[in-house]
Amino acid sequence: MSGFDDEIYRDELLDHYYSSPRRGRLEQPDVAFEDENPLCGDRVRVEVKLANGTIEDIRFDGDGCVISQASASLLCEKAVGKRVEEVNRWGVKEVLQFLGIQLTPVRLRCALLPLKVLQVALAIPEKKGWSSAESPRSDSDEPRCAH
Amino acid sequence: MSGFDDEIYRDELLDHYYSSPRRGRLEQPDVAFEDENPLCGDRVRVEVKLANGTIEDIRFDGDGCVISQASASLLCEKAVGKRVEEVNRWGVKEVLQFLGIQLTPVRLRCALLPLKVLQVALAIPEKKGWSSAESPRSDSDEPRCAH
Amino acid sequence: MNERTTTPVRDTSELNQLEERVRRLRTDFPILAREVRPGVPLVYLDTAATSLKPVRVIEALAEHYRQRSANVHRGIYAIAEEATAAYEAAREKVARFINARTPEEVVFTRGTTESINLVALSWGRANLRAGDEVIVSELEHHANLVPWQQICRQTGATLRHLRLTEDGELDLDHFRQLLSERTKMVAVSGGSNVLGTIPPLHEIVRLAHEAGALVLVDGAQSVPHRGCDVQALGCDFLAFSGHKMCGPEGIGVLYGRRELLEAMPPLYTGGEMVKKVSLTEARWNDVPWKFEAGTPPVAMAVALGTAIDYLSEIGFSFIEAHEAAITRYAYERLQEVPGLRIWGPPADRRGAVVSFSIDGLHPHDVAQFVDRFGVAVRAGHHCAQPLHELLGLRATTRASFYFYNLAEEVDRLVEALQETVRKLVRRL
Amino acid sequence: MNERTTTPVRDTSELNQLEERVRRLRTDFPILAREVRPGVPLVYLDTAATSLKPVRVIEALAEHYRQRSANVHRGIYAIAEEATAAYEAAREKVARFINARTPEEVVFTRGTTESINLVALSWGRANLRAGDEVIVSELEHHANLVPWQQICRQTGATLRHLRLTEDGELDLDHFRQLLSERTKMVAVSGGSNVLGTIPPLHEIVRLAHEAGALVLVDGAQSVPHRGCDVQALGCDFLAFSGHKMCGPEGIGVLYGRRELLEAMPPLYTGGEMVKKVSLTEARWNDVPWKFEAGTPPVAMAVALGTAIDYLSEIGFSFIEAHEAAITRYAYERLQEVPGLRIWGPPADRRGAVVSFSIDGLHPHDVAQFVDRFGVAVRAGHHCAQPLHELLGLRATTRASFYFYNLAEEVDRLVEALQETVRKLVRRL
Ligand SMILES: Cc1ncc(COP(=O)(O)O)c(C=O)c1O
Ligand SMILES: Cc1ncc(COP(=O)(O)O)c(C=O)c1O
Repeated sequence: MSGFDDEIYRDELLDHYYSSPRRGRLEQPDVAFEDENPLCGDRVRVEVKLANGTIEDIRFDGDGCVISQASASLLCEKAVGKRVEEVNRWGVKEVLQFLGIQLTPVRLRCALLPLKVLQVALAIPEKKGWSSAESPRSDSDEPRCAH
Repeated sequence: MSGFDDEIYRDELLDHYYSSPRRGRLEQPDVAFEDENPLCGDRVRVEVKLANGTIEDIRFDGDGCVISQASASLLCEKAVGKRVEEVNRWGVKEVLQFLGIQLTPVRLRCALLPLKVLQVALAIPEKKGWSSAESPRSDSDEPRCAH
Repeated sequence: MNERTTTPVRDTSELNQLEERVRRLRTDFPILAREVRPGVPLVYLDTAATSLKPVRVIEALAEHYRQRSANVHRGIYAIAEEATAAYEAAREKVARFINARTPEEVVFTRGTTESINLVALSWGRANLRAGDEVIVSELEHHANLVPWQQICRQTGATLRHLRLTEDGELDLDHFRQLLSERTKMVAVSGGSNVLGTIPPLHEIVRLAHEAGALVLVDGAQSVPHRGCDVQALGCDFLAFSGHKMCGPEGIGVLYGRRELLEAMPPLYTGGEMVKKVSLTEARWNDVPWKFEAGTPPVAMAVALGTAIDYLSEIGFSFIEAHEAAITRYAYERLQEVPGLRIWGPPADRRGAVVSFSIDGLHPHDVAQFVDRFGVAVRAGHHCAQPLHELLGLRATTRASFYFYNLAEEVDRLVEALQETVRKLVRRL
Repeated sequence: MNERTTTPVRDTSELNQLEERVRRLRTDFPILAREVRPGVPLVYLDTAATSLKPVRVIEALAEHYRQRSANVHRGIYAIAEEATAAYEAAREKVARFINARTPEEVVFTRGTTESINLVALSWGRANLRAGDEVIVSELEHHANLVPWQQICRQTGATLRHLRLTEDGELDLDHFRQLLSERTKMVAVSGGSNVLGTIPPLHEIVRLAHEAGALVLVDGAQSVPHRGCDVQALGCDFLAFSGHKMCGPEGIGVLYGRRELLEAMPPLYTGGEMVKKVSLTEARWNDVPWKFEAGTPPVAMAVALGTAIDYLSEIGFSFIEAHEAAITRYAYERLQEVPGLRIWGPPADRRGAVVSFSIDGLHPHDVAQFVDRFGVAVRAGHHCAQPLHELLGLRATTRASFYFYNLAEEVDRLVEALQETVRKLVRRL
């Protein structure tokens, strides 16, 4: 067995996958967003409570592979208490740092989904949780090719 | 220099190309047809006088490469006096035999054009010389994509 | 839909007999000498996505460019004549392989997807009207579904969905109900890339023709494994890809009955597909060239011809016998994995494809974990989302086989899956 | 149109200097070691139809199938990840090569013809209306003419033809007259495959954009010889083919500005180009994948990447200098052939293409006769029938050059033509 991706399934990540303290819903989130990785069906929803531009509380829900769900759990852990501007600057580097592993491009998509969902959530007006189905899309001008 | 196609431009074929006794028009052809090889612009017209199912007289006209024009000239020479059914049975074998050479597929198209034109001419009602422009075509159902 | 859980008695003597030849054939595939990572050989179980390439095919491709790299159709010099002859000889080989009446019934495309789109966009736009119906089955690959959705939307025709039975087979009773004088096209897969289902094509063609409908067969998963005699079958169109049958990517085939192809307008226009062009209009070339605008993938067509020679030498009787045996073996052994469910028909009524799910595991994690053991399987919806919705799943893990797979590779898969379950599944 | 008959003083010292490198580069091309027939080496003067392939590109193709034959995008196992990475790395290479803003602006197609058809059929159908105008020049290849004829016919838009000057260059005064607020698209070649004309693209883009029109550049004959910086040029679409620039067949590029690509509906539908599919509808993937339905030609894209590396190492400054020198040499020496006329601009204002006619000889016979000497030139209308009509010709003979051609090959062409005239022309 090679050491290539030994760490991917190390216990810490499996803990986050099987029993994340951040999994669940908020009573009254200020913003929320949900999207999925259509290629594999990973689905993540993020709900956020904001206070003065800071993430006061945050929860995720969804289903998918270990990478996507552990990434969501770790992201929530790191994001709570942070300012919105800071979270908006996070990218591939930060996500891989949280996970503590290297990923090939295909799996990177799984890992990045939660961050993408969170950043969209933070960009939308408060108290108006969009699901991806209602969000404006430009990727089709065939009127009936909706979500 | 290889012997591959040495004979193609031998004197006999050049004679047919430069000064065929069969080049010209008939006074009152019974049938006539004209077509071209669109890939290269070889053009051949054949006019025929018939008598009791026999080719009584025949002329060709057109322009193009040595192969197409020599083939037309030789075809006319061989066809005169023959019965229509016989000429209708001719194919690649006969044309190559008349020319006395071997040809690769691309040049074969040049060589076969005159036979194709003659056989269409023989298939159309007498006294009604069609040009290809007027002939019925199935190769386009775009109405404006005419000849 | 039923998952299978019975475990019949295992008899591998037939498979063992066949494997002597499989071992010899494996030496034709350079990639099988490769280690995925140091010390980990490749166990390739993803032929349904794309097949491995034998050295003869790779060499045919390379040799074409070493010896007769030239554009086709118009060249009069030696290497161009050779390239043209090689390209058209490949077409003749394909025609003989599928028993088309003439090589003119064989259009070269990029692959199955382009072949089906060509029919949907060209034949469909010219022939479908509001009130007409197109039937596709519920197990179709997106390539044989989305183009029909689109053309039905554009023409006002209605897309009807042929239901599956509990076993994942086509429901012929439902088919009979769906068929009517409104049915203009039945587009159906020759083999499911997920369930392994092998639809009864002869019966489908017979019923469709009785109703006056045409039949397009998506042969992407059937032609590589069982071939196709288009005259015996009587289908109107057949689409398949080179890359799933030992050929390169970038080449595929659309077979169509000549009258149908002749009546279809071209889709792409440009060089080679015209007879005559003026500034304002164009007249089309004859079939099949009418559909082959621009420089075609000559080397890829030639290499597909080589792949057809290679498969013909092996023979479909061997390929089918071996696939049946290894599929049965895999089907049985996989059930040793705790929580594993196989989807689709029973082992003796399916192609060389086994898709499964494992309780508590996401297919992505399964595929990634078994990759540590060099085992290449696919995870996802395999471009058949509606089918997965029907199964109530977002994704499955799929193992698929070809004549170069060994029983011991199935063993490696099963061991890797068992290890995956041991390491990843936490019983709560 | 003017034919050229002046014979300026010949200076070959610059060419001689460059040829040292050419001789070294020639060893990269296996086919140049080939004899057309025993004792007759190949003199390849048909790069405008397709270029020869260096061993590195041939090997890249073969090595891909030896090492990582796997389908892209969805595979989680090692070789599929490698194939996906290699495919997307090729896209990044193309993006850097043409200086696109992002790799997402690069769509892989089969070639120039498919690229242009994609724009005409997708952008055209969505954007052209009766009253709108599309401008093409009179020298366009059928690939950049017929698709526009078709889409104008289908949408009711009008196709306008930009005239040529006596020298075979684009008439910019006429262009200014044609341009208006009705002009929606200007589709123009970056280099004529017949006359060698090099249109003033910067000026054309500037004028077109001032009028509010988009510009599509048919780069089939320009990108392989001079590259293209799409940001510096500012064109909206660029189409080119791998096989004319040392790459394999079956792969080409459509560059499009991102906003334009995003607004365009896909043409082919099926796997890979969708985000989500149900039985009744589908949602499209992001660009560029939206336009890449089905299994793409992965190995061919990778090999195109290798070809780009190869050309970049040689450098366009060398390629341009050498082509200018050998084209000038050919232009001058050809005039020694009795009755030969060259069509198009003077030697110092043309690409590496020289088309000519010889009094009393049909181009077919010319090409066939010089083939005896191993000389590969093309005869025909070179997929530019309207241009030939304009010239009052049915066909021409064409010699075209690349960085691997030598002055002595031009000499062989001239000798072969002289022999052709001696043997075939009968002065009446
Ligand atoms: C100017 C021009 N445009 C378009 C094409 C078509 O390219 P392809 O056949 O690779 O699609 C060619 C090549 O024949 C060409 O010379
Ligand atoms: C059943 C089926 N149809 C169509 C396709 C599409 O083939 P391609 O991607 O070669 O166009 C595939 C392969 O993925 C398939 O399995």
